[in-house]
Amino acid sequence: MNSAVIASHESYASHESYLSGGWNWRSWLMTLDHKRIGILYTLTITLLFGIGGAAAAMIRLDLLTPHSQLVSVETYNKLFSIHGVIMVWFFLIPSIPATLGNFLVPMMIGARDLAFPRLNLASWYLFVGGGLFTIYALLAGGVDTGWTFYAPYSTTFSSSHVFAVATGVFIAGFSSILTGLNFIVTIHEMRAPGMTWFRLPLFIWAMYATSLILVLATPVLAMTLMLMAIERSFGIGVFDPALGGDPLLFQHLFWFYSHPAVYIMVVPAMGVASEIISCFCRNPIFGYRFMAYAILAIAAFGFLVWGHHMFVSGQSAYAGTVFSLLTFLVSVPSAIKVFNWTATLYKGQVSFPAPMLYALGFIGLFTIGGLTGLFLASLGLDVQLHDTYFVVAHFHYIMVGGSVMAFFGGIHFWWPKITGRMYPEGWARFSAILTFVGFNLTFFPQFILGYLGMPRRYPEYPPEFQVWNVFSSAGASLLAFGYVLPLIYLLWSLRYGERAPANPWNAKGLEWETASPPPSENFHTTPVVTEEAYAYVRAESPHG
Amino acid sequence: MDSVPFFPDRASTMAGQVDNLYFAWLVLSGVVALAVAVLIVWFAIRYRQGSAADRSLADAAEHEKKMHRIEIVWTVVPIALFLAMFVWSAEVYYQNVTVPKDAMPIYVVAKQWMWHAEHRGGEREINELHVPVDRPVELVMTSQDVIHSLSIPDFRVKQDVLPGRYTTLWFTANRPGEYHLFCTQYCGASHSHMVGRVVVMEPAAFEGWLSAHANVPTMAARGEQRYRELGCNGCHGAQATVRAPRLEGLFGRPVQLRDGRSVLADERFIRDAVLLPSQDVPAGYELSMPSFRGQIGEEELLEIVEYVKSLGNATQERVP
Amino acid sequence: MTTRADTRPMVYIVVWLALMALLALTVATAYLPLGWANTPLNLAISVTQAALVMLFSMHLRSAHPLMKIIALIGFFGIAILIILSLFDVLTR
Amino acid sequence: MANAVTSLAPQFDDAEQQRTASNLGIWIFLATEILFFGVLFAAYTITRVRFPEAFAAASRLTNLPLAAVNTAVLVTSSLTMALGVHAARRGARRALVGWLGLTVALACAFLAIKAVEYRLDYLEHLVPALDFRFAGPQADQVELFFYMYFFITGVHALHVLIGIGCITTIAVMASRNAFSPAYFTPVDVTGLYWHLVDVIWLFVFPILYLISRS
Repeated sequence: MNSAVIASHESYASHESYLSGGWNWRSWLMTLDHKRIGILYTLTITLLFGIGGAAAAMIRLDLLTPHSQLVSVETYNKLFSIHGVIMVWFFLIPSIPATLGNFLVPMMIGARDLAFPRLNLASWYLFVGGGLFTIYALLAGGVDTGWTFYAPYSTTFSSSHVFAVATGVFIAGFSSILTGLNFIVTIHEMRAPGMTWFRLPLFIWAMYATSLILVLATPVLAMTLMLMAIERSFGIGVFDPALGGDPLLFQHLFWFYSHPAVYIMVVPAMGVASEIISCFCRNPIFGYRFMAYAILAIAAFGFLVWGHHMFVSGQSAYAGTVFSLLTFLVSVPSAIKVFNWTATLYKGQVSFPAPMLYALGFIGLFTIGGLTGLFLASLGLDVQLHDTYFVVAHFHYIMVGGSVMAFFGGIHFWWPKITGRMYPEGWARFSAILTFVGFNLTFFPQFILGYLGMPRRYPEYPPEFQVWNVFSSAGASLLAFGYVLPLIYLLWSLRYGERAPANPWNAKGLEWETASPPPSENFHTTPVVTEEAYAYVRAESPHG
Repeated sequence: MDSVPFFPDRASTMAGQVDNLYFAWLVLSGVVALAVAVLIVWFAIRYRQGSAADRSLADAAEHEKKMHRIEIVWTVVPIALFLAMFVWSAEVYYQNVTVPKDAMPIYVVAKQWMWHAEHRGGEREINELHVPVDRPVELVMTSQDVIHSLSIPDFRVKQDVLPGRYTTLWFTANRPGEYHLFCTQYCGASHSHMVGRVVVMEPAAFEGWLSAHANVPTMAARGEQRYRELGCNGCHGAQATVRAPRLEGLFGRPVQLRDGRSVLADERFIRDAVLLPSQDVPAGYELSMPSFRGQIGEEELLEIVEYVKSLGNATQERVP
Repeated sequence: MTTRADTRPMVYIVVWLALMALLALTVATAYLPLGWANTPLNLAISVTQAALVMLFSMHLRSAHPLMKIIALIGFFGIAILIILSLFDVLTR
Repeated sequence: MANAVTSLAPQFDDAEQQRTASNLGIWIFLATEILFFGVLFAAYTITRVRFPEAFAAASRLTNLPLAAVNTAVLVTSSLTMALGVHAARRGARRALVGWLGLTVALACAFLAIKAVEYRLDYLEHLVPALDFRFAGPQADQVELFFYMYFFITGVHALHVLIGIGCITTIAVMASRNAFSPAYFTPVDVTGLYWHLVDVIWLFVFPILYLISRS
C-alpha cells in the first residue's frame, strides 16, 4: 500500500459512530455508508409492511362473515392483490438482505463497506422509485390481478392499474439485482485477512446464496412482466390464447422467478437463525460445513422445481411428475437444516432472551411450513390442495412464520449493535411469544379450511367454513399486536434504552468486535481472523 | 354453524385414495414435528444455562465420527421416505388424470362468472351439474375468457379450465347428494360467485332428470346443424367435389399428418382443425380449409366436436 | 487478470476475420436445403461465434475461473428454463 | 479522477482488489443480461415449436440482406472496441479516443440500418397491432412471430442505445485524460458490455432471420 492510499483511508476514517456523522438530510439521503443505507431500507420497508399489514387486517376482518360485508368483492380483490405485491416485493424480498444484510455483511467479513457503495445507494433509490409507482397505483384505484398477474386476466381482462404496478415491481427488481451483485462481489473480494470461506458465518453464506438467486432469477421476472405489460398495452402477445399464444408460458416464466423468490425470502432467515441459536446455545452450529453446503444446494435446486405450482394448470402430467420429484429432492437440505439447528442445542448453555425465542419460534413454524410443503409436492394430494387455503397457510408458515420471525429475531439480536441501545427484554419476550401464538391461531385453521376445499381469494364463502375463519381472524388480531408492540418499544428504546456495550451477548463474529454503534469505517484497524466461525468455548461444567 | 367441519365428504371413488395420502403425510409429518419439538424442549430444559447437566464429551474424535454418521442418517432416511411418497402420490395422480374409456362426457364452458354445462342429449344447465351415481363422468372443459379452475372438494378433483384449449377431468361419484363446485383459479371481480352445486343422483332419478330436460335437440344434432350452416359438408360431405378428409369413424383414431407426425383425433384435434386447419394437415391432402376462428363460439364448437364424435363412435352407445 | 496483457491486436483481427467468415457461412448454409439440419447448423455457428468473442475479445480465456463460471451460469439458466418448459409443451 | 491513486475508493485496499471487484461485478451483471434475454429466447422457442410453419413463413419475410450487413457492422464494432481497450491498456490516449469514436459510429450505423429495416417492415404491413396484414394461412401466428421479432430486436436496440451512451461518455473521459495503463477499468467494463451486446445479436440473428430460408 503506498502512502497516498493510506492518506485517503485516513481521511475516510472518523472516530465517531456512524450515527454521529451528521443529521442533515444530505448526510442520510446521499450517504454511501452501508449502515446508513441499511437504516434507510429499514424505515422504507417498515412503512410498506404497514400498508401490506393494513390490507391483511382488512382481509381478515372481511372474512369474519361468509358474506363480504365490510368491503365489496372488487375492493377485496384489490386488497389481497396489494397485500401480495407489497409483502412479497416490497417487504419480504428486501427484508433481511437489504436491512440486516446491508448493515452486517461488510462488518461480518471485516470490510470497511460494500464493494460498490454508490450502487448500494442507487439500489435504495430504485427501490423507493418502484415503491412509489406501486403506491401511486394503489391510490389511483389499485390492482386486482393478485400478485401473480396470470395471463390472460392481467393482459386482457383486468381494468385495474396493472401497468403501473408491473412497472413498480420491474424497477424494484433492478434494486434486487444490484444489491445481489454488490453482496456477491463484496463476499468474494473484501473478506478480511484470515476470513476463509469456511470461516464465514452462516449468515454470510445465506446472503451469498440469496444474492445468487436475486441476480439470476430477478431478470427473468423483469422481462416476463415487460412482456405482460406490452401485451396489455398493444393487445397482442405470446400469452394470448386468442392468437394461439400460451397462457401457461406466462406461468412457466413467472414461477421460474417466483419459486426461487421463496428462497430469497427464507434463506436469509436461516442465516439469522443460525447466528442467534449458536450464540445463545454457546455452541458452534452443528455440522457447519453441511449447513453451508445445504444453503447452496437449496439455492441451486430451487431453480428446478417451479412447475410444482402448476400441477393442475393444464401442464402435462409428465412435466408435473418431473417437477414433483425434483421438489422432493430440494426439500432434503431444508430438512437437514432443521435437524442441525436442533442438534446445536445439545450440550449447550442455552439461554432464552427475546432473539432466541424468536429463533426457536422460527424453527417451529418453518418446520410446519416445510412439512406441509411436502403435502403440496405430492402430485395426487396437490389436486385437492391446490389454490385452497392449505396453500395460503403453507406459504405463510414459511414466509411469515419463518422469515418474519427470523427478521424480528435478527432486529432484536443486532439492535444493540445498530442503535447502541438495549431493547426492553421483558416486552420483547412477551411479543415474541405473542407473535408465535397469534401466528399459529391465525394460520393453523387455514390448513383445515384448505383440505375442506375453501378456495383462495374468496371474499364470500359457504357458511360452514365460517367457524375456522373466525378463529383465523381472532388469531390475526393477536398477531397484529405482536407486530405493533416491537415498533413501540424499539422506538422507545432509542431514547430510554440502556446503553449497549460492544458485545452484549458475548457473541462471536467480527461485528461484535467493534463499538456499538460502530464507527463509520466499521473497524479502526482491519481485523485479522484466526479462528473458525462460532468458536464458542464449550463449557465443561455448569459454572466453569 | 351447526357443527365444526374437519373433513370434506367422501363422495367419489378418488376420495379415499387421496385421503390415504393425506393421512400418511399427517402421520409422517406429525411424527417429525413432534420429534423436533420434543428434542428442542428437552435440550432447552436439560441444557439451560446454569443447569447441572453433564456437557463433557468423552472423546472428541469419536464424538465427531458419531455425529457425522447421524448426519448421514438424517439425510438418507428422508430421501428414501420422500421417494416412496413420490411414487405413491404420482400413482394416485395418474389415476386422477387418466380418463376411463367408458366415461360419460359432459361439456363445460366457463366464462366470467358462470359454469355452463351441456349434456350429450342437449340438456343445458348453469352453475349446476347433474350426474349419475357410480358411473364415470368426464368433463371436457374450456373457457371463453380467462383461466378458471373447476374444483369439487368432496370428489377430490380439480382442473384448470383454459381459454383456447380443452382440458379434462373425470370422477365417479359414489354417494347421492349435493356438493360444492368452486372456481379455484382467480378470475376477476366475482370469482367467489363462480360457484355452483353438483347433484349426484341415483340412475333412475338421473334418467328422470334427463328426460325432463330433453325437450331440445341433442348436442350432436345441433352440431350437425351448425356443420351444415358453416358449409362444412361442401367438402367433408359424401357428395363433395373438393378432396377433404371424411369425418366418419375419425374420432379416437390416429391420424397421419402431411409432415410425418401422427396425432390422435381427440377433442383437441378437432378443435384445432376447425380453428387452425393449417397446423395439422392430414397426409395426402392439400390445405384448402379456411379457419373458422371468430365465426364460431366455444359452445357451438363443442357441439361440432360431439357431432364428429357421434360419426365415429357408431358402436359406442349414444345419448343415454 | 495479470495475463490479459498477452492478447495482441493481431488476435482481435484474426477473431474478426473468423467471425466474418462464419457469418458468411451461416448465411450461405441457410439457403441450402438441409431439412432439419439447418437450424442446428446455424445455432452451432452462433455458439462458435459467441465463444470466439467471449474467449478472446472478452478475455475469458485468460480470466479467473470464477468469471468463466459466472459467464456459463447465465447460459445454463436459459437452458434450464427452455428445457423444462419445453418438456411441458412437447408432452401436453 | 485525475490519476490512478485518487481513483481508489476508500473501501478497497489496493488497485488490484478494486479492478478484480469491478470485473467480477460486470460479469455478474452480464449474466443477468443473458437471463434477461433468455426469457425472450424461451418465449420465442416455445412459440416456434408450437407453430413451426407459421414461424418459418414469417421468417422468410424478414430482411436478411440488411440483417446480415448489420451483423457485420456489429461484429466490426466489437473489433474496434477490443482495439480501444487494447489502446487504453497501453496508455495510447489518442488511439483510444479514435477507436471509441469509431465504435460509436458503427453502433449508430447499426441503429440506422435497423431503422431502415423497421421502415421496410412497416411498408410491408408487418408491424403487429398497427396495420398487420398477411394473406397466407396462420396469419395470427405469423403476427406472433413479428411481435417477438420487434420485441427482441427492440430490446436489443435499446441495449445498443445504452452502449452508445456509455461509450460516448468514456470517450469524453478518455479525451480528458482520465485513464492510464494503471487505471482503465471503465473502458474495460464498457468493452465487456459492448461485446455482450454483440454476442446476444449473434444468437438473435439466426433465430429470427435464418430459419427455413432454404
